[in-house]
Amino acid sequence: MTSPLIALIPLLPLAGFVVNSTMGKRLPKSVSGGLASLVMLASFAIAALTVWQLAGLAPDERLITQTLYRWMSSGEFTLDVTLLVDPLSAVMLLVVTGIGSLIHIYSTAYMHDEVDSEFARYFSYLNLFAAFMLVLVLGSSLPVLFVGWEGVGLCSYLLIGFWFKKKSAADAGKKAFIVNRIGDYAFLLGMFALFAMFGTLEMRGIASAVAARPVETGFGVLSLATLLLFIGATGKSAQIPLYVWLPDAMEGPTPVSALIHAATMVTAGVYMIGRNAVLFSHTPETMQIVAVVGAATALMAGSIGLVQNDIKRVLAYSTVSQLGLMFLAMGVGAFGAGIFHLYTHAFFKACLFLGSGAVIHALHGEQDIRNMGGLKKYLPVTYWTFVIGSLALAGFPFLAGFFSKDELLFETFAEGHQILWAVGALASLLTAIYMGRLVFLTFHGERRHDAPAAADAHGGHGHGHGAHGGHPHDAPPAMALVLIVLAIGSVGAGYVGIPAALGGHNALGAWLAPSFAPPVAAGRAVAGEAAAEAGGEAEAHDEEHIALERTLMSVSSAIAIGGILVAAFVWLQRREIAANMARSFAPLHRLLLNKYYVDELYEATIVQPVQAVSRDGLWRGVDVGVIDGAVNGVGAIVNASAGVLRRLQTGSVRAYAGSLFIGVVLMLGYYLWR
Amino acid sequence: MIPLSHYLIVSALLFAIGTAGVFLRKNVITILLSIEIMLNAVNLSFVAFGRYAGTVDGQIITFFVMTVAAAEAAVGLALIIALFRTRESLNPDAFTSLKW
Amino acid sequence: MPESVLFYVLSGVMVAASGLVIGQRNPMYSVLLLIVSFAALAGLYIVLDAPFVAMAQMIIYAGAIMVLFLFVVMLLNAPQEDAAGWDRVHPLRRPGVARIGILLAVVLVAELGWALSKVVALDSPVGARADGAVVGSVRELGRVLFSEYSFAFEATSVLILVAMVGAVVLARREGDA
Amino acid sequence: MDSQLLLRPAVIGLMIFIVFNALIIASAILVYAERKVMGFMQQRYGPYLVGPHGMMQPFADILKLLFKEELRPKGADKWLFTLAPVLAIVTAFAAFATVPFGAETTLFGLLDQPIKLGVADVNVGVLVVFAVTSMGVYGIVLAGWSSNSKYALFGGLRASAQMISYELSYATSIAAVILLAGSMSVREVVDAQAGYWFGFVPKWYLFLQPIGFLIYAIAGVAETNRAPFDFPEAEQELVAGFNTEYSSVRFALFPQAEYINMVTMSAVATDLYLGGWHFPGVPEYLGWLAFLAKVGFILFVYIWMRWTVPRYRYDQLMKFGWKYLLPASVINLLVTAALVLYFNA
Repeated sequence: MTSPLIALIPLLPLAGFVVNSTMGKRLPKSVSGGLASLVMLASFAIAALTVWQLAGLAPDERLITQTLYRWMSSGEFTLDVTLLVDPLSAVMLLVVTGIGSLIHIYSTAYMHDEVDSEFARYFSYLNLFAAFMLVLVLGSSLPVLFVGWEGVGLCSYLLIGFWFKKKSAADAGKKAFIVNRIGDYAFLLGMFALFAMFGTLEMRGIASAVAARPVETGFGVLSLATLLLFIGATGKSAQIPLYVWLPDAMEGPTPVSALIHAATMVTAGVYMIGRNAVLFSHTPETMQIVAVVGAATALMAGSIGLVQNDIKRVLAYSTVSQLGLMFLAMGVGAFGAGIFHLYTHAFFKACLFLGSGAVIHALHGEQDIRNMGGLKKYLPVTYWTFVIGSLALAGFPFLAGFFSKDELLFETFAEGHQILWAVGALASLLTAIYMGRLVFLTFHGERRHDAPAAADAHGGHGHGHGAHGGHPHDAPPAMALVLIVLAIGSVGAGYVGIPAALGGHNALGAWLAPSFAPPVAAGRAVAGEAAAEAGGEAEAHDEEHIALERTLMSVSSAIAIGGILVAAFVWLQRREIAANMARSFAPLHRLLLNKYYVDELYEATIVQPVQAVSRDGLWRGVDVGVIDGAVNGVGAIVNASAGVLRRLQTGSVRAYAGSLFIGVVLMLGYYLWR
Repeated sequence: MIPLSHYLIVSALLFAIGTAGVFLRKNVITILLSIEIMLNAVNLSFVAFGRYAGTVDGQIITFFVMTVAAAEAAVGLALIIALFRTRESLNPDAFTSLKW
Repeated sequence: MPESVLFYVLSGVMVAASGLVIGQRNPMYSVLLLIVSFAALAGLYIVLDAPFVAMAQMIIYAGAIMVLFLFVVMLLNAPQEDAAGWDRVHPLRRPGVARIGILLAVVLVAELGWALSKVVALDSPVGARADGAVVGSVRELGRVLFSEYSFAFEATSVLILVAMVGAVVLARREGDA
Repeated sequence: MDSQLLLRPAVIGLMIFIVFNALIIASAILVYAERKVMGFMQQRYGPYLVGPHGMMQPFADILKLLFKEELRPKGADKWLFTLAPVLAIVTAFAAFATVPFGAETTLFGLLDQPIKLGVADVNVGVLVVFAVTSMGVYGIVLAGWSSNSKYALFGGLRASAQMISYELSYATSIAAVILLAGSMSVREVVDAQAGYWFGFVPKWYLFLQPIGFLIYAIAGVAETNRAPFDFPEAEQELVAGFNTEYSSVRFALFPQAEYINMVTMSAVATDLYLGGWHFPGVPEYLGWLAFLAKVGFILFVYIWMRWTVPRYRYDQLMKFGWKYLLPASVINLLVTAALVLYFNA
């Protein structure tokens, strides 16, 4: 069916952006922020309504489209801007608009110290991001999706560099932008390849076209195309090798990190693969790569996260590793599981980031966990929400993360990738450990952080916050509210996908299944088969499956709890152990601290050569030599010739008339002569 | 009846006279007048041709020429007045401050 | 026959008057002689049975444009042409130029004559149309003018407007509104 | 029949003769009438000595002028100074050529073909009148310029500017009438005004074109340099304007030309707006009397106006001409055109 409402979902935030960016300077904070949040809530409402409509339909017709206009049409290639809501994009819609609204609300409090114009600028960017993200989610064809893809990239650049007066922030923004461009380039190539193959860029069209083909054995053109798309995804979703921008992206305002660099944008890659599930599931080679890359990223980022000291960076690396897990799931064909994890992850990771934001807010910009500790009694709300978030992330039983992660790992195992499963399990162990470390270092123990923060707090008196004197104050109501909501989400979000093993019947998986199946056009049979293959346990559950799942589940919960306990033991009881280990494994420790020297590696292998070529070759050589030379040469020639020609300008009217008439006479003579 | 060629000869003569005037006279106004003469020479040939071809187009074009002439006269004379105010002369050679 | 007599007289008058126009040193006389030549031209138009054009010639040219010239001549109190302001700095501004001008004019006449001689069937007389319709009828003129030439007509009207504004702007002294 | 062959040219010649003298006499009468009316309006007699009621006064004036010495100021332009009055009077006479003043008649059966009362009937007659009158300005301008005197020059300048300015409104108002009549021949315009609406209202364009008529009248007054637009000869400001330096016959020609122009103007007004020789209850063959009556009335209004309305200021004149009269006439023309289009289609 079609619905005229869909367009409003991205258009509302866009309107907010227009208003805030044009007249935001003159609006008071309450208005600009309120407006921004309001449009988000409104589009959330519409999204909910649409999803409700969608749910009303039979599983096979769950598809709402709206064609806005004919975008381009050249030769036999035509492309309409069509928005599409199906189970998959429905989930994403709710996540983006829902979490988005929450974070908007949170930001109104968090960014309150900015001056009005900056405040408005911030919210205009935020709205713009929402609009683009929604376009990305709703786009039914790769180009439309790509528009959103690029748009969110732009917004992330703008928001990372929001405090552009700070050099590190500006650099981080640039880094994010450039790294993303690399991925986008690959993505474009992938699009071209697909177009060359299928003559269409409508994703459903491609899907049905692919479904008609046999699964590609060996690494063929199709695999290449999907691989290129995947590279694009690694750029956007911070996977090896293009993950380097995400940790730096923490330079941006914390709510931004929460919204863009944890909950929504970075999941675009995962979403994209899910959206093209049929396509990808036809290229096992690429799937293999995806899975491996995902697993590797998960492990690597987790290990780095273990030693980081910046609260947000820890979270950033955990984000990277969680994304790695999602890609792992995608790679093994457990699309449902991947999206499921994406969805739960959005909740608790947003919750965690906002919690860290609250901490930073309370400590007036302090981000180093070594200077924290003992905040538990000052920031009860933040503390409890943060703990819940961490537990959910660590996969503590019966919290959101638990279900999704287990789902994911189980799928991996069930698809027969034991090694990958092991890696994933290790990654989640690491997760548990560093989250534990984070919590304990930040909130427990005695307060380590010293004068400056307190002084800030005193100074803070001046500008109206730091309610109770020397010690930091808890999050203001708006932030607190959001934290609590998200915490609840982190607890409950998982219950939409209770696996059969626990007597549930993975509602989410069943709901998503059609999206990963080829379009109905390609034939019910295929759809059913694909649904079975992709949506996992929509039906057909035999005993050992459940048994296996139970065992794995217990294992991973053991892992989670074990990890937390280890962390508790090390960082609460015997702090020196950590130091000892650091000393005894000094090289490893240094390696981790320096993030495997990846940045340095890139610097040496890519950045330097490129700079050298541009400076000495392109600038000194081509630009100065050729281009400027040409320009100046032209100028000089004109000058010289003018010097001669101006002699003709006698200033005598009749001289001019004379030349005119000579011309006339000659021309006439010529024509007569012929 | 008069052959067309006679009209054309007359018009040619007039045109030549106008041309010569543009060169001979050293008075902007007279030069403008000479230009008017040329225009009318052309008009004459237009009307003659039109009559010869038995269409009204010749006359129509004549109207357009007249209109243009009127515009040209208005602007030209305005220019002359402006120039005269600054240079106190009507000799085109007096207005040469833009030459090299 | 009267028509041809009329033609020769009128064209004679016209050519003579035009010649005198450029022969005068005094712009006043030039203007008046030009009016005479225009009157003769109007006569020729009538001979070509284009009475409307003739009247337009009288009203627009003789009646308005020439009055404008006259007005300007009187306003500037037309100084006799000054042979003074005549610097010999530039080669192209020697009096020789004038002779070149005459030469050009002569060449032009020659060429035009040549051109005429090349055109065929010129000696077929210009007469009324075979169907005897009056070509000059105002009605037909108007019809054609406002149907086929409507665009040109509009363009011309714009031109006139622009010229009007331009004239006002140009002739206005600095400072006065 | 050969008698006819001789008769017709003779009659035409006679008509020219009549018109010519009629105009001269008319001007004479106007001289007299003007002074009489002025006297009447100023509560005095005016001329009454020469002849009965001073009727011979004009002829006395003319005689006086004839015997005056012909002066020509030094430094005046010999040729133009002489040419100017001639030009004035000639154009004045010529202008009347295409003005018909009566219906077709056979002169009581004398001719077997009816003849049109009027010197010439051209199919663009209106334009002819207009063209010739527009030539009339040269007389005045040249007079002003050639007599080499600043007052005269000013008179000439004013005349030229004034005439250019008012010709536009003049022509535009006439154009409206031409639209209505669908012809440029004065006679056809007149015949288009024959008959009645609702049986009693004569079909005069005066009733269709009240504004047009007003504009025409005003512009006409300005064209003929009559009060309140008599700037070329504004005696209070410019001694006597363009004809300051003139004397004797040369001088006499100017006022005469002016009067004849007045007559022409009135005649044209009668033909175009007042239904020419058509008048309720007047038979065709006496139409020319009706015509005369109408012209006479208009002339009276002319004189009346001169002695009642004060003269404008020059800038006022220009402003009025360009900013009010011209737009008004253009609008009038547009409206008329629209209506004609509407009712003919």
